[in-house]
Amino acid sequence: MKDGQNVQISLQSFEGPLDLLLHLIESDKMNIHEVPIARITDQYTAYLKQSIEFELDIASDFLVMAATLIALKARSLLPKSHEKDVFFEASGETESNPEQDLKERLIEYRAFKMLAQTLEQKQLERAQCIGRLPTPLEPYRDLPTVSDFLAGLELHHLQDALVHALSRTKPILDVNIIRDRETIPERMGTILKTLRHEKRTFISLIKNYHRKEIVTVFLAILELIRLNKITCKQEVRFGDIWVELKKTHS
Amino acid sequence: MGRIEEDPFMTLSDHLSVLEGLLFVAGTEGLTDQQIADVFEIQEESVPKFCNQLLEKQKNEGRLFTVMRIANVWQLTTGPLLTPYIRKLALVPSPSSLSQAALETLAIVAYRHPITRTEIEEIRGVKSEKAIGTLIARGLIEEIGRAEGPGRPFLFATTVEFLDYFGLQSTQDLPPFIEFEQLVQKGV
Amino acid sequence: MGRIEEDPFMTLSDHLSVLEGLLFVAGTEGLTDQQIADVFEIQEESVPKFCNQLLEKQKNEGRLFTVMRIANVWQLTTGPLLTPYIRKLALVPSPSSLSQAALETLAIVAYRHPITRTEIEEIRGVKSEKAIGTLIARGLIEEIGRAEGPGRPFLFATTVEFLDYFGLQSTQDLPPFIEFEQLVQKGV
Repeated sequence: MKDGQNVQISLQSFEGPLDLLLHLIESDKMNIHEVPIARITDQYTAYLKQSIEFELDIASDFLVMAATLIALKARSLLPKSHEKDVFFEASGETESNPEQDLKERLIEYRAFKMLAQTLEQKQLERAQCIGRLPTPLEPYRDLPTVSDFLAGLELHHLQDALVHALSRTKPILDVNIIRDRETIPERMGTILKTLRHEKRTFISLIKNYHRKEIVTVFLAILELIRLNKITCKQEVRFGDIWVELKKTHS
Repeated sequence: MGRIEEDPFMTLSDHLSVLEGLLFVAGTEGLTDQQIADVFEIQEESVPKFCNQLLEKQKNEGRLFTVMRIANVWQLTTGPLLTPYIRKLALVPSPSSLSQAALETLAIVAYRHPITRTEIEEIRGVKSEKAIGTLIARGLIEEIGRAEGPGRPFLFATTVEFLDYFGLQSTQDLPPFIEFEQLVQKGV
Repeated sequence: MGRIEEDPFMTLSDHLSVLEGLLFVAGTEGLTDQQIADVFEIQEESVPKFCNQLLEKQKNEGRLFTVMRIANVWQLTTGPLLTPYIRKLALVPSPSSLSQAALETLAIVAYRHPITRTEIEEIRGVKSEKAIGTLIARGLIEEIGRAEGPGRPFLFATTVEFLDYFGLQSTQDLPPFIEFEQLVQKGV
């Protein structure tokens, strides 16, 4: 290597043994299917010998390939016996043809290399397509959206208010309220009807402060917010929550 | 086009101006078919036609940034005609491109996902840990689960950023693998 | 107008298209008189007239975002005619959750604000423009000023809405960074 005649060859310029094999095949202008295995094996091993200055971790993959090729070459040099290959077909896999397998791997790898080139081209084209940073939409939301509402502090305020309301209910045993339970959709209807006349506070929507009723009102309000029918406002922390119909957009 | 053309006060051209304005606002985030359909109250199926009408208008008026569908969203981007001027202004740093190893690995993941590291290495014939690491760091591939079997290795697939990075609409946008195999078979 | 009108291969309209394209790319950072003068090789004094010609063209073509001089730079901004549509767009839910890249960027901005795009990219080791765009569009981070130094890049910080989302009063309430580092070291 030090005689200065040879071009310094580095294995690092190849992506791997398959890449090197393809390079050898292509520089000989051969078709992968018609590659004489003996010749390519010689070229490959000669190449490896030239590039002595390789790092072991890079080289190991190349050496494994060299071993495979030498085995293939040995096989190709054996006279074609009637029993066919004792070496390679002893396992009973009569269909297996290691030379064919290698060629298929080369074709697959070559196809992926071409794809990588296509991607490289697309990468260059895409780099010329430049956009602009988005404009934040937040200032355009005059009414809080559902997700903002539920994700923000408002829900927490509602919960506080609920606790507040529950703490006011007296733990009485009310035998009179054994009637059919009001469903949430029913209550949603009642609330919407009430709000049609005027905006109301959360507390004023509750009639008898029974726990079950408060929970129903609370859930009905959450559902109406989700459906974008109403909005809630709270002027001060722990203050009254005003509930009103959402202005319909034209 | 549904509602849009029925509105007596706005012409199609007006609607196209609004569409362009909203795409301008959305910037690199872009707008989905559904977002456009919702704002204009039209069918989602009509959106591509609507956007293509905008593209026509933009071309006629000589605009150097036009509507484009990338990674399933419509967005406004510049084209190669403007590149020399952008370079002159040094407005955007030139992007660092991917290494050959990373591109090969990415091509394999794009066509064979979900795929494990070992399977990638079998195809490439070399260790690919570093390339995979680079691609994950750049958000172009991600772990999407684990394979069955010994060691339960990670399975990789490409991300939405991958589509955006290469300007693809979807993974369907890539040419079929068989085309490349045939090219190789023919000895090209 | 100096050089521009002398160029035999480009019409004034072509030049206006290039100017519009460059303003598009410059975004909210805008372009100074000097930058525009340099690219088109004209006198700085001619820049306002040049920009006004673009404004004319944009108005004639019904554009809803037009050139405007704001804080000593020229930039494209949307006008009041588009506002009702932007409001409508703001009500349409935006798709998909945050990508890993966007989450990472958000965490960096939350802990290291005010921070420039370059600094974010230094920490992440990859381009982060897309992620920053997503976070701006979702109202999770915002521009809060400009850094000193060349180019006077924008400084980003998290928004009040971000704090609301996590129920925090201020970024001081975030779990201290040191705790995270310990978790990482323990391999959690």
